[in-house]
Amino acid sequence: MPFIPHTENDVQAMLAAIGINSIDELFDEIPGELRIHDLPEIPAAINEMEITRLMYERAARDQSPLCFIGAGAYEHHIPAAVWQVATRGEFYSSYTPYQAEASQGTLQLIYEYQTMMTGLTGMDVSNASLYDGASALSEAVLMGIRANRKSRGKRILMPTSVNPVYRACTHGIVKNQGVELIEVPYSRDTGLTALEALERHDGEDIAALVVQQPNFFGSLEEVDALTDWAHANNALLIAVVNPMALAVLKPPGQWGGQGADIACGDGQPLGAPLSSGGPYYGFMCCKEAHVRQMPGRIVGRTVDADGRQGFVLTLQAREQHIRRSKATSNICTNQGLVVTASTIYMAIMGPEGLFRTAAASHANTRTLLQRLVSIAGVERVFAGPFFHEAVLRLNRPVQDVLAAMADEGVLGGYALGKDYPELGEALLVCATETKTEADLDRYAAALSRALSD
Amino acid sequence: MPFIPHTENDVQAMLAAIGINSIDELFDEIPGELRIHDLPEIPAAINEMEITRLMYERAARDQSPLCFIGAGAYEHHIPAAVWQVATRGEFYSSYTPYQAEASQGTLQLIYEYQTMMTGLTGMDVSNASLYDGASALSEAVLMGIRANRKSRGKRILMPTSVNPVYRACTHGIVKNQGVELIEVPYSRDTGLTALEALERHDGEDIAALVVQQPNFFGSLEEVDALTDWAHANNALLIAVVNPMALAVLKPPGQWGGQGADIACGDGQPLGAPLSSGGPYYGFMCCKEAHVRQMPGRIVGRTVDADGRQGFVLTLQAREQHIRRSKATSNICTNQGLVVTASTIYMAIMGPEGLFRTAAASHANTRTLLQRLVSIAGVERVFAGPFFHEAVLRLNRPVQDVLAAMADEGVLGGYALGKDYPELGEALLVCATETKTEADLDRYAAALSRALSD
Amino acid sequence: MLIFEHSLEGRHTASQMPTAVDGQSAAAALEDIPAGQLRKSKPLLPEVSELQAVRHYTRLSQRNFSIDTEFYPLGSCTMKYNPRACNSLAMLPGFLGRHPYAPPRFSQGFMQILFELQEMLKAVTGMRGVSLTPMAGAQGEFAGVAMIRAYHEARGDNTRDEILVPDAAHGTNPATAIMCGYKVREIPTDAEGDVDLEALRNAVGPQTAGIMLTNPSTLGVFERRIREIASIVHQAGGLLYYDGANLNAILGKVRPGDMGFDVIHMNLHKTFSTPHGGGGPGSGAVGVSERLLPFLPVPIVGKVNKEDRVLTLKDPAIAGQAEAFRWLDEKDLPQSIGRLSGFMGNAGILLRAYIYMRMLGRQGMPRVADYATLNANYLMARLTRQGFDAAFPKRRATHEFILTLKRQAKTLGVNTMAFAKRLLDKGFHAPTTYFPLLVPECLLIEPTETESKQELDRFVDAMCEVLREAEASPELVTSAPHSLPVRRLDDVRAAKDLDLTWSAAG
Amino acid sequence: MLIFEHSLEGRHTASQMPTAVDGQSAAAALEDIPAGQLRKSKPLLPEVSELQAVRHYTRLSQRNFSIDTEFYPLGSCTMKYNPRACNSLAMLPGFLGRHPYAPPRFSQGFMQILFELQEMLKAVTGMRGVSLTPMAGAQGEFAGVAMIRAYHEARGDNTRDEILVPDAAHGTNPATAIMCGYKVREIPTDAEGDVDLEALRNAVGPQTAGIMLTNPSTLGVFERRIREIASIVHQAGGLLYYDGANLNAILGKVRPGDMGFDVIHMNLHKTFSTPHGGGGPGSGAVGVSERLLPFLPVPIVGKVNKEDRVLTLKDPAIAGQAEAFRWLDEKDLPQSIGRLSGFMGNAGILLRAYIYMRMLGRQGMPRVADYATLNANYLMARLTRQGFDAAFPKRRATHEFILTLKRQAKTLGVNTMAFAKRLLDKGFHAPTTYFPLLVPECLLIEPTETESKQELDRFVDAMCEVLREAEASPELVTSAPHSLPVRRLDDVRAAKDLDLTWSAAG
Ligand SMILES: Cc1ncc(COP(=O)(O)O)c(C=O)c1O
Ligand SMILES: Cc1ncc(COP(=O)(O)O)c(C=O)c1O
Repeated sequence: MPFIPHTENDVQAMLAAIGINSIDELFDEIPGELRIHDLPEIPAAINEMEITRLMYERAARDQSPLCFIGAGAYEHHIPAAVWQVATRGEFYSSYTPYQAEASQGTLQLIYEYQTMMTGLTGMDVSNASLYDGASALSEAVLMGIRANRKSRGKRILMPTSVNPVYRACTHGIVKNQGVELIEVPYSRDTGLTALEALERHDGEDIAALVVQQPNFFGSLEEVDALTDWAHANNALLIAVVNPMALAVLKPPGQWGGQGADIACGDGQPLGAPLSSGGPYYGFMCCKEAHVRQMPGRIVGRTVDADGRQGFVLTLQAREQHIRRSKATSNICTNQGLVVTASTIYMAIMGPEGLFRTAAASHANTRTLLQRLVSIAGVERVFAGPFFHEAVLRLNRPVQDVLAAMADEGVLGGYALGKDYPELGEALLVCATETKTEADLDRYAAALSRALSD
Repeated sequence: MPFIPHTENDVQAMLAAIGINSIDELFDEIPGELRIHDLPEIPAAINEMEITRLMYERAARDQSPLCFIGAGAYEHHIPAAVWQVATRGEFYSSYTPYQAEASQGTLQLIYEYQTMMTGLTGMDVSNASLYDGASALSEAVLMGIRANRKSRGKRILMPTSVNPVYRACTHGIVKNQGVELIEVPYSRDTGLTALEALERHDGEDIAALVVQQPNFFGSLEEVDALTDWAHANNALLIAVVNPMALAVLKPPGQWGGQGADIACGDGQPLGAPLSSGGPYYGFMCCKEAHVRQMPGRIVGRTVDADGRQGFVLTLQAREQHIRRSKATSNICTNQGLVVTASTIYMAIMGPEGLFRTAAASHANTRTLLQRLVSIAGVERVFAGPFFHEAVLRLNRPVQDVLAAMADEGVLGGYALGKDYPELGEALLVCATETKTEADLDRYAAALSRALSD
Repeated sequence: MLIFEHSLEGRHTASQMPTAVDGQSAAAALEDIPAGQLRKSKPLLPEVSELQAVRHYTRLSQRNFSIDTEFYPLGSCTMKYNPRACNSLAMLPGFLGRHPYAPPRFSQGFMQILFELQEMLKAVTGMRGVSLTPMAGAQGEFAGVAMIRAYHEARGDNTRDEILVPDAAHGTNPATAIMCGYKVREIPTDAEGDVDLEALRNAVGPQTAGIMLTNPSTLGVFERRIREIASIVHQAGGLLYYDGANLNAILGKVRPGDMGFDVIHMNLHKTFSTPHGGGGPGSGAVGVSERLLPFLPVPIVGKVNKEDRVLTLKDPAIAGQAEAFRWLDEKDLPQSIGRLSGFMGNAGILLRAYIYMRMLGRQGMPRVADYATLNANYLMARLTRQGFDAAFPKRRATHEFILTLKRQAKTLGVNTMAFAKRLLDKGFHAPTTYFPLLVPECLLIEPTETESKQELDRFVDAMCEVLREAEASPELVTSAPHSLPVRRLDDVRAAKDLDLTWSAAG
Repeated sequence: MLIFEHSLEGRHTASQMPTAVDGQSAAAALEDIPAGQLRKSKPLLPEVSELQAVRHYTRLSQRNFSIDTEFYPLGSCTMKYNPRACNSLAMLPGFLGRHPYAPPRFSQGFMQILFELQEMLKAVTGMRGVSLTPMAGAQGEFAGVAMIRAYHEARGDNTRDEILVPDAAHGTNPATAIMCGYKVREIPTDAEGDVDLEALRNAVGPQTAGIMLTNPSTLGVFERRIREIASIVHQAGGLLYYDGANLNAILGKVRPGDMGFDVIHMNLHKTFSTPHGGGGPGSGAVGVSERLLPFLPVPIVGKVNKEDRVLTLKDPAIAGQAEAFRWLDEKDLPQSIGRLSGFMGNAGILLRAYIYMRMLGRQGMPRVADYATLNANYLMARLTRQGFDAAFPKRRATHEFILTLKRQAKTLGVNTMAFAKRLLDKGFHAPTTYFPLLVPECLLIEPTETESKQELDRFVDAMCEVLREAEASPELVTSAPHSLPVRRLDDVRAAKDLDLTWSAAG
């Protein structure tokens, strides 16, 4: 019996202690007509040896193409130590640290994590994670509405340069509470949120303005102006940021005159493998004044009976297990293990490692772009500064080109046609620090061939 | 600087504390003419990201052929838990447990290992490992000479059915001490050590007789008779055994009337991956009377100052660090981590798991043999019982056949021609429990094609 | 020590620095970015060597209790063995390296796994469709209630604004209802732990969007009149939501679909043994009955034939088809409640659940329920015999059960919290305390099927020891723990003098 | 508890049982084996669940000190950081699955690594040839001395029957000489820690096969007159053996080959940071000068051209050649001392050493020596200033140095053993104690280059604390340890009442 340690003797002794004759009697409170006695659709058990072989085969079937897709998930080198330490049994198989004295490992780690995230974002406080970047944005929007005492409505300005899946996800989550997401268009020249478009909302009751930096096109928004506009209009500023980018870019806490009010995003670039989209984690930081509106676990430092430093979950009165229907969110389980890995990642990489990783990724993308625009039929779509990702326009259908490149084992980027048909045959491209000169050459050669076929 | 944590400030402070101006001064006792200042042949450093990619490429280059080679190294399924637990930092990065109180983890584990190995072999005591099976046999031979009070010479009977590399290795190691290895031929019918040949040595001064079970051909020696012959002739009996086989075969401790005196072998089948030949580990067990002649670490149970159970390295007066030139062996570092993994492997598999693994391996090999001998040009070489490995004779040159099978990604076995030219085109074949019906079919089909080409 | 206290200006791990750009040219690499966009000072991150980081976090890990080191009978959390193979196989390079937007030709192996997982989850729950995208139980709940809402709205039934929730429900249930824009009405529990049917009948009406139920409930008993509840709610036009946190108790025994539920979430990180990881990640896959199929969150893995027609398992043609899998999205399910995450959910966790389910297999599923229930009932029998009070002594325990220490708290002055802390000293993680809220001074105990009788017996011994200590020297218990890295921590101070991040100043 | 105490008759881990054969037919699977050959009763192995095994060994592991958890300044053992990437990359499935007898076409990736490793080791040691097959330092020593013997024998020089070994030598040196059939003659050390040259001159003669030296010696000092020693021994017709345990101290600074050594072994598990694994495995690769090349143990990886001619790195043609690697064996090296292992040595350890060396690279090698030496000298300076006595106060420390507690043992009654045990209480692994034997009450301290100044400072603090305790309350120190899982263990009883295996009887 897989994973069941009972011997026949054990079972007999246990039944006797309970005072019954068979295990089946334990289910006698279940109405008989509801009971089932087989699960014919479930395949018979296979052992670890067999599932091992099966999983190797399935993993191998998907090969390992050379990947230049970013679009919200970025391939970075992860030191081997990160996941070897994170998957130690004591981290891997423990629960949410409710019993603080028996969970100091996880609790201290989260406290350190919170410190690192506030360091990166320039914000005051951080929670212990949400599910992912997209759902973190929905929580940020709901939090922004709660936190903005000056706004009575539920109107949020949402630029179209924000990741379209994040927008869709946020819409799906917040619409049930009557929140309105108002689109703000981007400039077709620069790819940036148009200040003019924003000014159309001057003086309106807006709970918050969302700004993604770098935005979905990789372009760098004019965050200072946007933030100041928001504050001038009594709106909060919600920053959606790539935490790796923050190793080089101005942190949200320093945007404009007062800084962003909430910063969130996806922690994936900090130590989580691509892994088909998850598990990653959503992070969220805010100004101290808003901490009681923040969803998710928060760890605080305190002392024990002897005055020694120790760590506990704190401000639990925000959470569903205490406040139930009045909680800031329904979140319970978060993405703890990925946060564990990410904390170890940040500790190993340090400020210098993150800085160089971000810089190398940016340099690689820029080098790639330079090579590609020299190919006939390839041009950059947006002028202006970007970070480690940018949009190209091709003179052939993007899907055909990507298919041809895939034949050579190269994933050429993310096709923007579905979400931004107005951009024509547009392709979002990213080359992180994992790419070598030879990789960039391989991309350029594959693209040339695909376009000249 | 890879792996060096010093900052420039640290270095300055440390130099000041030492009272020097540069690190280079620390080397001023080395004669100047001996100093070198560059290592031009060493390639420049690469980072972890680069070595990772390089190692993936090299590993992939060697593919993963379907392997039916045994010949001393056997492919068995290893539960994932085994190496995940064994490579925990506390096991992986600790030294030999000299400081017992700070090494109870490793020490208790070895005590458990010793118990398991005596359980498998039916012997009284076990050491904590030697390097591998081949070198363990050399140590056993030297030990046998020391332990046999009735023999004054250094003559060892070494059947040719013993693994030829083990014999060569033993010869190389013991010859310097004037030990003579006397060959005992095998029967061409059965592949077994010929009792008649042995009887030619009746009454001679023989320190020990070596018996491998199953022998190199996979055949089962008549261990009872051989053991009794040895004891009747005042020789010790050194058993070389596959520990996995001992889950089903009579343990050396029960061979003949009195049992083997020393049992050794390679622990690889118990949880060590094939891994190109190592690290494996050599195990050695013996009768209690001989324990002071045993080489290698031994762990004993004792009590601490409060009377609590604890574990220590014991009988160290046998070892080089205490006895120096009078030690039983020069061994110091052994194969600790593999023993750790192996102990966890045995604990997870238990007696039932080992029994079924051994039985399944045997059944698979037998099934394979049945299929193969129905192919024209294939026959079994030896009659009589075997365990999970056996010899086939082909009607074509073995090397050609193996090369043709390799073209199909199948490693067909171990060619015996180099070591046993008298057997003709002979091939040693093994199919462990890792092989499926489909795998056996694939082998049979590849062999048919290779022979009919 | 905190990792920051190991930090030293200018230290870094050289072997982890990327290639292309060295210290100097990193600045050059950024020259095209306007200075105003750049960070001025380096972020507060630790500057330590790799060894320092490894040592620090290895040591920290040792300050945790975990399944791998202790019995962890935390009720409602199903802390069963997390097989190590699930971890290593889910972390094969091929899986880790796959970009979520990799095209189908580089994804068939992965997608086949997800498809089979969907089918297996349908089979064990008796539902008609499954979406794997919710990233934890609470998000599954959100998806479920959002589907209930979408269903009513699609029918133009816009008056329903209330979700019913038993008072014993987990906090995520009412919180979820609110997130979906509903009001919450609590339904009381009767003396035997079942939903108070009278109260339910009085509560339902045209305002009822649905009810959220856990069965077995969080009280550790099976809701016997579930069919009646279903018909009361259905007749009022509401739908039934099943909180699957307790699925472990009934796996292969009874299916939510057969009980009459319209929508359920599963906690794969409980029932299907993906790790809790010190707080997550989990997976809250949702299943639905026929009528909610159109509303499932996307993406879902579909099996298609050559003409790209989506096949279902019931499709007689499917067996003969060359297998091909593709994502079903908003185009395929135009009424979908949409997306809940940036990509497709916690893929790596789904792989682990798949591996575990394949190793359990058809025969293994009901055994989970058998032995989880046997262990709970055995513990309940032994502990009540030793003088502990069960909350529902006349009921069968399911996979978990409740003790109440009300009597001890009163007579000895030792409350549940103190009792729990003292258990830590004995090397056992404490059961869930003070949940569900309606049973005073309660311990919710869930041993799971992967613990042996011997471990349970040791736990009983420890419980009895603490009880004797509480009688003989209560201050020993109330001041526990004594043998952990820290003694009792001051929660009040933590919430009052907020200290949420470290700073060099201290 | 012992794992056997968790065991219960008839329990097994079902998910690990092989497929083909179930319980019943396992017996049938063996029907062709005569009953007399079969085992009658099952072996004493634990019968536990996978969770029980994982929990037991995870908890056991926590009872170890290790580099990953503590500073571990164990002299002569080079307990530096073992990079985690070395482990994970050496354990890639492609490497783990390769059978040692896989044909060359399935081995080029692996063999290229070994070839490059051989070349790198030649370069850092200044030797002409390298064999990777010895499985630890002691086996490397054996190989080395066996080559010396083979060399003399090949020249018909059969009178040489003595190996010289300084009195400070590691125990493996004399033990090895004996294993090779030699007699051992000890050479004394002078007051400054160098070999007593006078004594050496008197000792050499036609009976001298060679000398085994460690340089830096085990006394933590560099043997300054090494060239003189070399010429004395060479002139007597003996060869020089270099024990490479201390190579860390001189990496990229000075090479054994240049010092005049004929043969050396390296401890890859020290200098090149493969893990010690609680006792092993290691690798004792050997290097030789020109004259010993023919005697190297096999197998060795050779690079061959199309005609299967073995190329060397010096070969001008090599660059242009399509790379192909094959094993060189007894056929290629007919004078080889032969094989030392069943296959080719500890392959997985060699992979780790290769990975580490590539990450160090040309620039990283001398830095190892720089910082290992800096750390040792810093510790020596600080500790002597705090009142500890260095054994060789006038000498530079190399990568390690010796303190002697002779004075403290006499005046305070606190010996080195007690001192060491008390250090464990402070969270530091003890330095090597009572080795080398000729320095009374000694501590051999080797910090390694991967420890930070901050860690060293904490160690100094701990040493001073223990010293103060030894002065103020010596019994606190002599009865240490106090805070570990066990207190001082009774070695004498262990050796007297031998208890080497568990049995149910107890
Ligand atoms: C009964 C019950 N419902 C819902 C949940 C929420 O699940 P999750 O933590 O995965 O969001 C839990 C988990 O604690 C639970 O116990
Ligand atoms: C100086 C010296 N020589 C030789 C050895 C033996 O090396 P190994 O333990 O690898 O056999 C050691 C290891 O302890 C040593 O310190």
